Amino acid sequence: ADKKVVAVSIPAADHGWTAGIVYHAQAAAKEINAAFPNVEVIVKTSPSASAQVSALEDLSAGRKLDALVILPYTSEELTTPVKAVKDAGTFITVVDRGLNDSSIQDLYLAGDNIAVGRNTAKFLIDRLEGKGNLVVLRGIPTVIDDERIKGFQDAIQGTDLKVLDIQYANWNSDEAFKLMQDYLAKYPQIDAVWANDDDMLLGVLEAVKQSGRKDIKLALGGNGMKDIVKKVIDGDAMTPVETPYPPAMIKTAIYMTVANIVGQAPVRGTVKLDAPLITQENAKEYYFPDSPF
Amino acid sequence: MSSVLSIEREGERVAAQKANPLRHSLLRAEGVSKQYGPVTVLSDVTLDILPGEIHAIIGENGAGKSTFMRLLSGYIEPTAGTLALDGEHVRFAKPEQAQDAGIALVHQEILLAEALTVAENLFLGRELMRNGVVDDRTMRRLATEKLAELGCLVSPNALVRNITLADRQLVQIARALLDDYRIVIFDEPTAVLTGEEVERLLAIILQLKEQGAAVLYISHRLDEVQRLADKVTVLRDGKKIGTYPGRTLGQMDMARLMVGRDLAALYPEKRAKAAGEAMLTVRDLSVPGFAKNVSFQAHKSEILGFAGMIGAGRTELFEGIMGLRPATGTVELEGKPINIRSPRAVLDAGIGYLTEDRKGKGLLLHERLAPNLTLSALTRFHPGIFLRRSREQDALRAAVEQYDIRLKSFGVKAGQLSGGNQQKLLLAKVLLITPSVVVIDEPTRGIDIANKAQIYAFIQSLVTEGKACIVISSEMQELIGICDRILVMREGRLRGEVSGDAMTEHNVALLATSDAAADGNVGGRK
Amino acid sequence: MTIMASSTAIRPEREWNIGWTDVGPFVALIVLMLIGFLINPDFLSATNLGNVITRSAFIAIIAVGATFVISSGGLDLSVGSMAAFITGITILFMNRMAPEWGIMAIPAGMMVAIVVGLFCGLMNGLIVTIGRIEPFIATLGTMGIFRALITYMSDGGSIPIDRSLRDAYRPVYFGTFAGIPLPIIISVAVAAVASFILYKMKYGRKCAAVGANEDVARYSGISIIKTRTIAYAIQGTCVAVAAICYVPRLGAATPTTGVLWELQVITAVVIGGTALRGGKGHVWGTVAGAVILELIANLMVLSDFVSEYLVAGVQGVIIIIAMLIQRFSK
Amino acid sequence: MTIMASSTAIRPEREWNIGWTDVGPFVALIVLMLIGFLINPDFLSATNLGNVITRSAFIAIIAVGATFVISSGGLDLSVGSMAAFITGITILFMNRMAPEWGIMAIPAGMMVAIVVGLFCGLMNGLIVTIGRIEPFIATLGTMGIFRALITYMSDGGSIPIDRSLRDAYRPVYFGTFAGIPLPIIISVAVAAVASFILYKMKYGRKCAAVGANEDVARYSGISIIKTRTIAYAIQGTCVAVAAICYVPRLGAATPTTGVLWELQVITAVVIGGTALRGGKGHVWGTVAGAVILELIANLMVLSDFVSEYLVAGVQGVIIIIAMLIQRFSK
Ligand SMILES: Nc1ncnc2c1ncn2[C@@H]1O[C@H](COP(=O)(O)OP(=O)(O)OP(=O)(O)O)[C@@H](O)[C@H]1O
Ligand SMILES: Nc1ncnc2c1ncn2[C@@H]1O[C@H](COP(=O)(O)OP(=O)(O)OP(=O)(O)O)[C@@H](O)[C@H]1O
Ligand SMILES: O[C@@H]1[C@@H](O)[C@H](O)OC[C@H]1O
Ligand SMILES: [Mg+2]
Ligand SMILES: [Mg+2]
Repeated sequence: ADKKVVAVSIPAADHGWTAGIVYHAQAAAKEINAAFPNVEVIVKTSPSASAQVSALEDLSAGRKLDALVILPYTSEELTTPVKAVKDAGTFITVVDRGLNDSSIQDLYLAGDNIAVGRNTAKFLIDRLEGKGNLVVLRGIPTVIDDERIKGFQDAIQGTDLKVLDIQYANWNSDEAFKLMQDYLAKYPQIDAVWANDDDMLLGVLEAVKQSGRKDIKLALGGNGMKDIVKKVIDGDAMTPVETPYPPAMIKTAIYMTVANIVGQAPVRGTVKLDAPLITQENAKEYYFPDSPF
Repeated sequence: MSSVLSIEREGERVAAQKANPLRHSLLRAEGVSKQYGPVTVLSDVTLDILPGEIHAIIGENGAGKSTFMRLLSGYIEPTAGTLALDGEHVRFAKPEQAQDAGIALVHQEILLAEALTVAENLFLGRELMRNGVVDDRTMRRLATEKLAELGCLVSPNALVRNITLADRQLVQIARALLDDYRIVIFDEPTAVLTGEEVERLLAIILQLKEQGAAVLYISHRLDEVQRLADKVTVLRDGKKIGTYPGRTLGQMDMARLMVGRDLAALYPEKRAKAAGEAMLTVRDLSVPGFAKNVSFQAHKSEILGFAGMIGAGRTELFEGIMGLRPATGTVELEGKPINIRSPRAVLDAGIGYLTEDRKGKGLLLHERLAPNLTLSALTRFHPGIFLRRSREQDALRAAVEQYDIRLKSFGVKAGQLSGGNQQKLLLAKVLLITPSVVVIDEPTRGIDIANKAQIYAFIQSLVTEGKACIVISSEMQELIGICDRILVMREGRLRGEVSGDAMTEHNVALLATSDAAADGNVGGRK
Repeated sequence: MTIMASSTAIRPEREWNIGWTDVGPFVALIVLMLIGFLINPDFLSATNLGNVITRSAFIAIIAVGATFVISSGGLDLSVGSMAAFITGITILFMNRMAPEWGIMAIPAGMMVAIVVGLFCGLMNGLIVTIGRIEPFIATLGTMGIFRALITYMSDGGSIPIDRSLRDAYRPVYFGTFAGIPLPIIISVAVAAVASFILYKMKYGRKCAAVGANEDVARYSGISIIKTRTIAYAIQGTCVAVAAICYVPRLGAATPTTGVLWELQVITAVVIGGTALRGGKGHVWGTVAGAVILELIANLMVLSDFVSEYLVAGVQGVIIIIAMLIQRFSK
Repeated sequence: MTIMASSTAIRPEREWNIGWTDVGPFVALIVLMLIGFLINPDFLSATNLGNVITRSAFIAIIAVGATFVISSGGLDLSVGSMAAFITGITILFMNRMAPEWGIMAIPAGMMVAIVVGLFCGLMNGLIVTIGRIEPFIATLGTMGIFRALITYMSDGGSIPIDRSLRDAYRPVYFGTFAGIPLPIIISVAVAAVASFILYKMKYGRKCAAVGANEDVARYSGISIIKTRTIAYAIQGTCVAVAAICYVPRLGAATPTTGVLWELQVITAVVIGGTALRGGKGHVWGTVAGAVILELIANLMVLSDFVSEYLVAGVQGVIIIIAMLIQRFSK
């Protein structure tokens, strides 16, 4: 019988989190291809939005796709091309960064970026008792980044927490290191730092450590990187909490999609992964030492 | 014609004598040929080079002289034939191998790295070391000394980019004199030199001969050949015509052998001067750093000479007029002022300038001939916005005919033409804009005698057509031979004017060098 | 005036001197296609080839402009972010006008794109020529500026095109004419015009002369400043044309639009046979170069041999091998 | 037949030709510092300047290598990804050896880094010289290859250095000697050695000659292939040195390590006064160029004028203005 083809289109490993995506997608493909002889999962990475559009064309030009699992590089640019695939009768699963037109997707699985920002902010308000000086590092200009920042800013509205500065560090630890050094030079009193991604947090921590400054009480990140979760488990004073945003969500999405195709288990709708605070109590549940992320 | 033949016969006699040489040959070329694709540039040339002898190679532009020299010194390999050094068969795959064998070549083209200093260029590839470190101090000192011997006073620290053509040539010559080579080849060493520098070089060459070295000497200045050469070999169309004892040949004999027939007089007869009205009027022209307050007029149907020593600022003066350098002052053509800020406007107004640096500023060496020909006349030549290729080809054919440009194929690139033919192409290029004033900077640099006569006759015909022609030259005889009037510059200023019977080398030299005669006219009229 | 008869017959110039530099890129193209077919027969399917060539259109169009800049001795690193900036402005303009002008906002927006592109190119050109700044640095600077502007305009997010315009605009990328996708037609047209300018018009001569030897050009009365500035203006216009085709494909401008296009563009030009240090430009070679780059990427997607992590490496290897083949088959 | 006497006066020429190209970058540096001080007095604090100069060390060290490559007429786009690759290999090696060799794994790993760097540079050099591929394309290719290798080695994630080595290695970045941060000392040492090679050794002459005029170099018996290959090997070694200093800074190699460094490196070299088309290299200018770049970024953060969105744009503007000042104050 004909094999069912499931294509997985994701961004290339351009930073830690997307590397996690690639890792989990490939793992899922391997497992499923071994377990289901009549299913073929193909994983393709793309280094840019336009490359991803091209990849979609290439994947669907050669063969009929039964399902597409896609983590769109950017929302706007991928909407129309994904719709074209959909129109050819393909089951569409969208992961993380959404499309502009939600009617295209059959299944949507994502983290809650607003919550990532909001929950972190709430923790800070709590710990700092509603007042203090903050500096923020943001990622690559994208919707995701926007949402996290928005969730954060909305939450601190009305408190005496003051964001001294907010700049891009492109989800890159090196740039974050430099930026944090400069923040430290610029502001004599910083109570807490928030980097909206753990890659950046690594750079921040290094800079804080080097400066030997004692005013920084908290340095928080987000994304559930294993090294950071480990810190939470170990009861690190500067980074006592974390928010999850597990790249393993791609694996979940692939499995659900395959289940729909071969298992005749209809799965449609939206799955929103919570972004609860990871604290020392529950951190073990979020700790996967063998994952690359 | 008969005289040519008799001389040719004498050449055979010399060759016969040499078949049984007393002195053994240092380097022998045996039946060498060079082909580029289907084009034969040199065919079956056999030549013996003896130590302690100055051997001149003469021939028309494109005869294959430079090709032959490059072949002897390892820059190219022959397609047929062999070389023997001290009787032993040798093959030079690289210039270094020839150098190691004691053969140095001073190229016709200037081959220096402009971004490096004089001293760095001089010692390039054979730097002196001291304690494992390049010994710049000693190299600078030696460079200064070696150049001073040649009468060149540039600083060893000057960037080659900033020194004059003549100085560059001297630097290049100095390179070949740094070591004791057994064979030193000079390909047109004096083309850009004047006066004392030439004398000094000739003295040095005689000294090399005294020391037992063999010298190969190429020049279109037949007087130099006559003074120096023990033997003269004539090439024509890539073939050897013969080898002759130097002192038996007069200059006209050499010219005949090169060309293969009798030549008319070198300089055209001077016309009775029909002094036309002023064509070009230059007032108070200054080029910062080079020329100060120069004013002069050139008239219709006049050949106006510009004399001066190297560095007098003539080239820069005219580059200023042409809009190629920042300059102040006014320039009028037939009473109409010209915008000298834009080279295009000056060309369009009708002033053409033929640069002295044809390889660096005149021609695109990697481009074919037709695009080179029409480059400064694009608008005139291709009215509208499109190129007219067939017109261009026709023009090329016409130019090749009119200026007697020697080439083997219309498909060659400009850089593949011999030096003299490049100059003719450049001349054709400048005249394509149909200028009413033509400025020619060093019109016959590196040009053989027959071509010289052609160029002079050509300049003559330009003024007969009613143009004004300005000739900048470092060869005083040439100026005296063709000009109606000569202006002399020194240190950036006009120092005087000579014309009529007063146009003597003595008078010009006086104005060019001495303060005594400064700011006066020597026997000329104003 | 000639006093000598010219003796031997001179070989005529062949009308068409086709050297390896002209054919090389096309040979490489064909070899790649063969390899592609061996790897996956679907490769040569009309749909796939159509897709690949269509999508190489952006880079091809921009690279045609770059052929002018590079041939005249310049370089432009800003093309990618300029494309993003133009796309952004164009969409903003169209969206603004859509309520009043309806569909007519599209052609009007296209005009705006062209004008903005021309202007951006002009800016680059003037900084390089009048400002006499090394092109690499000057356009690295404007690259940052355009990128910042698009980030600012989009507030870090994205500028999507109005839904009401989407369908009317779609055919510019997705439409076909006589069965051929429009972007292909547009890029062939751009290349045709460019090769006309470069080989049949005076300006082309000037461009090559300026790139080959500035002094000779100056002494021939060619204005270096004008010639090179025009080359940058042409580049800007080409970027605008590419941006116009690009809008319907992705439907939005974002701060990451066009990132790293400059490298692809320069690579296409060089693969196409134009020397990076200036001189003669090879327009059709450039187009072939752009297609080659897309083909390599397409091959990567269609083949299943290569680990996703190694794709960039295999692309690098293929590019180097392709250039080696070009060199040594001379 | 010329009879003129030459009487040219000796043009006095200063023994040392210090031109604007030599001083320019340093003047720009000082002007920037003054501006910085006006904007924010903290700018001149020892900590801040120390941080900035230390940070510029990587780019400076790599750019010193690039000075060789560019001066010899080449270009190397692969330095950033080569740095990532070397960092990855070095960490893997150290981690592997740490259990057996303990702390000694660190110097051994450093040796490995140097050897790998030398080898990578050699590869680049040979592809460019023996393969006769335009350097831009060749190193774009190897850039992809190195990037793919590090991505593959790290499984797309990161390769962290073993905890047991971390503290012993840390001082290489964070340590000081006589109060001066080690990376600064290392980069000054690298620049000193480089300027010795470039200005005091035969090889330096060859390098400049090859970059200034290949024909002249060849006719002077200088091997273009050897000279340029060595330049790339030096570049590789410098990248290795930079990688060695880099490891302790963040303790890991990732697929994004060194992304876009190549642009910064080339910019530093050009700002420093070395022409992109080859010729004389300016080692100390390059170092100043690297510091200038880092200073500009630092200024952006320390000042409060610029919207986060526009930072890249303002940097571009500053670079262009700095170059304009250099040009027109000549
Ligand atoms: N690489 C080449 N390809 C084709 N033809 C060439 C090449 N090099 C030289 N020629 C041709 O060979 C002929 C001889 O040139 P060569 O430079 O040896 O002449 P020459 O005697 O030195 O002339 P001149 O006195 O003008 O310097 C010329 O017709 C020239 O065009
Ligand atoms: N780029 C430069 N920088 C500094 N000095 C220069 C430069 N070029 C030329 N000079 C000097 O300017 C003076 C004028 O030189 P120029 O070449 O104009 O003389 P000329 O009369 O044309 O002589 P020639 O017979 O060589 O053509 C000389 O002293 C020369 O050394
Ligand atoms: O790529 C993004 C990642 O870096 C961020 O941290 O989480 C969401 C992802 O889309
Ligand atoms: Mg010659
Ligand atoms: Mg002169």
